[in-house]
Amino acid sequence: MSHNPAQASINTLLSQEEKIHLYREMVRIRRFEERSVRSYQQGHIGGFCHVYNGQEAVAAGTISVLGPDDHIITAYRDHAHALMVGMDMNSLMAELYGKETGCSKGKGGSMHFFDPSKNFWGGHGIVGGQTPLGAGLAFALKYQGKKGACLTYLGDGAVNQGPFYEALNLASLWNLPLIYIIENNQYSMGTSQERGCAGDTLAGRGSGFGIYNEVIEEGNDVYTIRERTSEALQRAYEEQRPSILEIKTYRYRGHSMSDPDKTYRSKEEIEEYKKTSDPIDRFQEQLVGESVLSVEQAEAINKEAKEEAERAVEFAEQSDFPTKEAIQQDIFWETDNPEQGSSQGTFFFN
Amino acid sequence: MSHNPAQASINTLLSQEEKIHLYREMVRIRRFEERSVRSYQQGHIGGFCHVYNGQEAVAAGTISVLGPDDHIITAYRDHAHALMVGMDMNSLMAELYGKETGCSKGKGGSMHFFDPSKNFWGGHGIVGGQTPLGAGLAFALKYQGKKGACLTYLGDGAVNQGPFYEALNLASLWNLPLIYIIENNQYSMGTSQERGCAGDTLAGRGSGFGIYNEVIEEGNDVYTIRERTSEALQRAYEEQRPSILEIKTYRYRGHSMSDPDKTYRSKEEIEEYKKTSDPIDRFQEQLVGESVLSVEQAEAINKEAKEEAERAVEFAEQSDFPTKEAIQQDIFWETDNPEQGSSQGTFFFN
Amino acid sequence: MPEITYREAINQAIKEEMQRDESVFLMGEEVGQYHGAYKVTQGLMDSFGRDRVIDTPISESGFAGLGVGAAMMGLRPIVEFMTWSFSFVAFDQIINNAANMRYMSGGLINVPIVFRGPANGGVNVGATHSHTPENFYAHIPGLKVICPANAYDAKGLMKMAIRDNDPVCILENTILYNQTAEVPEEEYLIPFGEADIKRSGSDISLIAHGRSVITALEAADKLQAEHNINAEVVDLRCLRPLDEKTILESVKKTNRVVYVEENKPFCGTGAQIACLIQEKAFDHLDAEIKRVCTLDAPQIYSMPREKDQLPTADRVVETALTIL
Amino acid sequence: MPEITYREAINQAIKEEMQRDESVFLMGEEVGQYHGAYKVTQGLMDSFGRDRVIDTPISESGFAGLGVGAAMMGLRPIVEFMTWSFSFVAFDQIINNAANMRYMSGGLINVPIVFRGPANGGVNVGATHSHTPENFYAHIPGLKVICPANAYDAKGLMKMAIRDNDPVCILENTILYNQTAEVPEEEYLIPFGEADIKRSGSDISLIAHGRSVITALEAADKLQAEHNINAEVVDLRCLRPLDEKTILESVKKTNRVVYVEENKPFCGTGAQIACLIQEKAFDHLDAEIKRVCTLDAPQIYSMPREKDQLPTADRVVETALTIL
Ligand SMILES: Cc1ncc(C[n+]2csc(CCOP(=O)(O)OP(=O)(O)O)c2C)c(N)n1
Ligand SMILES: Cc1ncc(C[n+]2csc(CCOP(=O)(O)OP(=O)(O)O)c2C)c(N)n1
Ligand SMILES: [Mg+2]
Ligand SMILES: [Mg+2]
Repeated sequence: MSHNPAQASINTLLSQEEKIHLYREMVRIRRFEERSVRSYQQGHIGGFCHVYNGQEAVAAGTISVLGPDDHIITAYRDHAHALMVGMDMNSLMAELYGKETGCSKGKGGSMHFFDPSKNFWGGHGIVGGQTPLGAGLAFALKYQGKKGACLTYLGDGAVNQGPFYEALNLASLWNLPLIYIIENNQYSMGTSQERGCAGDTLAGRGSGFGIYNEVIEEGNDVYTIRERTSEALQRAYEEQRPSILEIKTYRYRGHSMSDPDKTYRSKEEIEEYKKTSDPIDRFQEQLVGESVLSVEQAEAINKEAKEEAERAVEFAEQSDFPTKEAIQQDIFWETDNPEQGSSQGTFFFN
Repeated sequence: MSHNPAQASINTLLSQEEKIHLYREMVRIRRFEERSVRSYQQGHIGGFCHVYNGQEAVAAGTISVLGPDDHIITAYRDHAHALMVGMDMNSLMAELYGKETGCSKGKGGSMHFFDPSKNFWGGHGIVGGQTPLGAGLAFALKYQGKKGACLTYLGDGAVNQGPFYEALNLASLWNLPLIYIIENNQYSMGTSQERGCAGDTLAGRGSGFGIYNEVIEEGNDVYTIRERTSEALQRAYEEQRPSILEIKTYRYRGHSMSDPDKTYRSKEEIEEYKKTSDPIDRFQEQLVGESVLSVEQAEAINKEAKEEAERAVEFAEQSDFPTKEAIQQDIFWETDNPEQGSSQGTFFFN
Repeated sequence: MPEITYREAINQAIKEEMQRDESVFLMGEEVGQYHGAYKVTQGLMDSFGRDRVIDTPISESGFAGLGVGAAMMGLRPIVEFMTWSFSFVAFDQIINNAANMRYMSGGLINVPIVFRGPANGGVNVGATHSHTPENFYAHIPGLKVICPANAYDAKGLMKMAIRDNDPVCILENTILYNQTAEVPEEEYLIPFGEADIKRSGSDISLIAHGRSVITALEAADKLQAEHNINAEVVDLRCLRPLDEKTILESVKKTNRVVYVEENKPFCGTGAQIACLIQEKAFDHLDAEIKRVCTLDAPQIYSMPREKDQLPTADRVVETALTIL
Repeated sequence: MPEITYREAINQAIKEEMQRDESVFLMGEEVGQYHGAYKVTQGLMDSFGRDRVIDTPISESGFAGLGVGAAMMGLRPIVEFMTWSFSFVAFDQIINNAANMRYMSGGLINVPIVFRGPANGGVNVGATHSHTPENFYAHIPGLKVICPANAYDAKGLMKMAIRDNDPVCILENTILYNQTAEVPEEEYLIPFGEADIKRSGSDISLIAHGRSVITALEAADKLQAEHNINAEVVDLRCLRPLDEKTILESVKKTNRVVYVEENKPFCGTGAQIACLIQEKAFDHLDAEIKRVCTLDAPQIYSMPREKDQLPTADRVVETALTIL
């Protein structure tokens, strides 16, 4: 009750610059998404595009406490995570535009951002499909005797995919340094938690596997998320034990750009959340209250982020689409590196 | 502690004949399996054959309390369940022999016994694959407004298959009259529960889904199993709520006939269990103690069961193998009932 | 005759069959309150209530299997996969439970279930979401596999499927959902295993299934207009059961074949049809059978490149010309 | 050269590669303490310890996916499926994660994983346990698919697979596990995509993969002895990459082809090979290409009938005679 997450050492140890940096990251996510939405509506972006507006505290809070040996993997709502690990807006926007300068050369699209050099293992389109992969990343860390952990994100709908439970059992049995972050934005497409998920909490589904789990109600508070994530990291580093953190959050826009968002919740519900619980507003107020940030600075940061997103759009627009030849590249390592391979024969058919 | 399951009304309401009948069923299971083992060793039975010796109280206890509207489905260790629902030994043995007089016309084999007319929906070879099917049977009962419930059996290894959790969520969410019976015989092939399953109990994996669950330690006591199963049935009938019963039991023989059973447990462990905890011995003692059964009667029952199994072998031996034409029958309802179908064209290719 | 969309045609088929038979119910992600991810099931929950139009969690293996169990007991579930790509997490349930059940029970059980949903590329959703697994499912004895190419076929085949006593997989197409066709107001059914000559011709047979039929028709028009070649377009409609007769008759008439499909090449549907034709009409072929498939790569996201990856009318024309 | 079994050959291959490279580890149900359901991994846990030979729960989707994740980080997992039939519960992980990962990441990631285990009928285990999904996996661009027919090939190809930087599926055969062949003591590797002429001949090409190569060889002997026909037997060994050159050369020599395989017919591997041959060697074919597959039905349990359902040498001979 009287516990104040802002006073947790992981947060008090932040310098003024670091706090502003964190705020800026959240703003950059929001502005990137807004710009993506616009480009989508203008027809420059195709397919499924799932934006993150409203959930910024989750990616920002969890990823900001990671060290160089930690890894992350997430689902298709992956723009924020990509930005948080430090990927360039240009390469992300270009990916949305399907350009060869995109982070995945225009082959993956919105749902499939990757940057292994930043320990970011994607962006995955099949609901729940990434949950065993995350266990594998954690396994590799352990196998190689490294200290890190792996954060594996999934949604409140994804908890109903069977492979998640197989992964939970493996993680617990083999003591993997793995943290499942359930981003509970309360809806799985048009299905509320109540209509889709039996049981009290989603985190609680780990209990039967002996996995530490907790619900973070204050999912719009970046300080709280940082504190609880760093505790889970300690559990991973020191005890080699997995955790599940269910973080309560909310998404402002439809499930994807093609969701008319008319059947399953009210406009009022959305507006209410925005007004009372917006994570960026909240952090801004905290920082202003701490005298770390002024309102003017905040505005400037917002403006810069908008401009950055705008430049990313220009970059994307000016980039080329992949060539026709590229359609059959990046499939086999061996056909991409013929001089190092030994196979003969036909790899591709028609 | 002082609770005596033999005194539960579901058990006291049994007539002397019914108790003897129940004992006879357990003995018939044991004798059938022993005879199957012999035929397998003689090379008359092929493929995988998983016998039930040691687990008799589970099938006997759970199935003996079912009413006419209840249904069951199980995995590949299905001989006992088939006998308990009243299938003819002849048709089972003939199935093991791959004969056209077998319950599945020699097409299914040991793992795939069926008798829908007795509400027995099989025998399923893919571990855990039957768990959503069982939910479907329960769903159908509910959809049709029937009173019954569905017992769905799985092993202690099967609890690690993802589809089970998907089914648990659906069962809880939709209030299905479904009872999962985890036959915890302590090993999944060569893997002990400890090496394969994280968490305290297997039943407890239902907690996260809000499903009532309990462990029945006295899994060799048919009275206990009957009492607890009938409680779960009430929960299904009256509250339309699913349950999980984890029943502790033990198998005497290798996982299947092809398991040399040398690497994962000791001969002593097996002998100890047989000596101290055999479910048939235990029930026999109880009935002798109750003066319901004499040792001579018990011997006679055993002898009869042996003879019955012997006759089943004769029946199987004298039966014919399916014809070559039968290979392409029983695939599509429509090709089996051409006069009632409307499709044209080729159904089978070469 | 009223013109309705492919989407409406399927909606009508489901609605009519649900009215006809209480044992029919619909189940899948977002099929009810949300009206379907692609609005195919619009209004059905309002008409039939939550007991018969059932929103599921994201548990394809769970609800596909639940559907099979319900079908074993005589219900007639229509299971929607939001896309067939997601059927891969339920693959075992479809194959080992839906398809094998009748056989393993020696014919004691039948499984009257319909699995349906779209399976196509062309909408920039990348490799994980663009699978066209009709070849996988048609490979499995025990499954019937249907790929309607227009609204008329979609309605008649869907109604047939719901009444069918065997498991039926219907692979639709999100790009076709908005296409319209004339569809009679009176009830009609289309029997399985009857291919449809969508364009009669004499010089070459363009055989196809699903949306590629449209591509083939476009190519046929170009062949006519630009090369004075009269192509016949055969729409298989069903892969299993398969209308070999119509295929072979067409080949015997034209002596030349291009198979057009969205399947990828290796062991794709076109390979099977080519194999069949060369076996059963060897002496009638004046040239090798060619295929125009999706280029052999995971589906690319990039918008213009995905168009190139998919079969195009131009590619069909070019290919046809190589054997004319 | 010592004669060793196919089982020992695989065991040696894994052992040698694990000795060579610490990043190689083995994972699967009962692979360790139990020594493998078919004893293929006998002794490996003793040699390499529990950290590198890992017994898993029955969670194919979980551990296949875990393996892919570990491979993304540069480890080289060998994932055993107790049988490939059980890979269907992990289908999505193999296709969307192992096979698509490189593409979706624009080439940033590669997935050096081996999935292996037996895939065959003939042991009376019924429909659920007798799948031969090589056609499914070879359909997927991004996967390499290998079906060794004898101990020599099994060892050389397995070692190659473990060193390969792409996901490789190796489909073994429980009936072959006890077959012996001469295998050199010195290290050797067999490159992928090289078919092997297991018997040279001039009258007809019997092309096959997996255990059907043995059936084809038997048939060739019968054709020679009883009909004075000199058949060539081509063992593909790899389905992807595929040795088209050897196939086409054989066809150009013999002008007649029977494909022999355990796959079921519709969109099976033989359909693909037949399609390819008719396309690329049309003028060299003197007769239609025929296939001898497993009879198109779910696998039957009954012992004598399963023998009939599988391809037999007699069926190959009969079929060959129809086109000679
Ligand atoms: C196996 C599978 N089934 C269905 C889908 C379609 N789908 C994509 S996202 C989604 C909802 C997921 O909701 P949630 O897990 O809560 O994540 P959120 O979108 O809220 O971030 C669905 C049904 C899919 N991609 N994969
Ligand atoms: C999906 C799948 N994986 C593996 C197998 C092989 N297999 C058959 S039974 C079995 C062990 C199951 O143990 P358990 O669930 O405890 O049941 P029990 O045999 O003890 O009755 C295994 C690994 C299978 N049939 N299906
Ligand atoms: Mg959500
Ligand atoms: Mg067990």
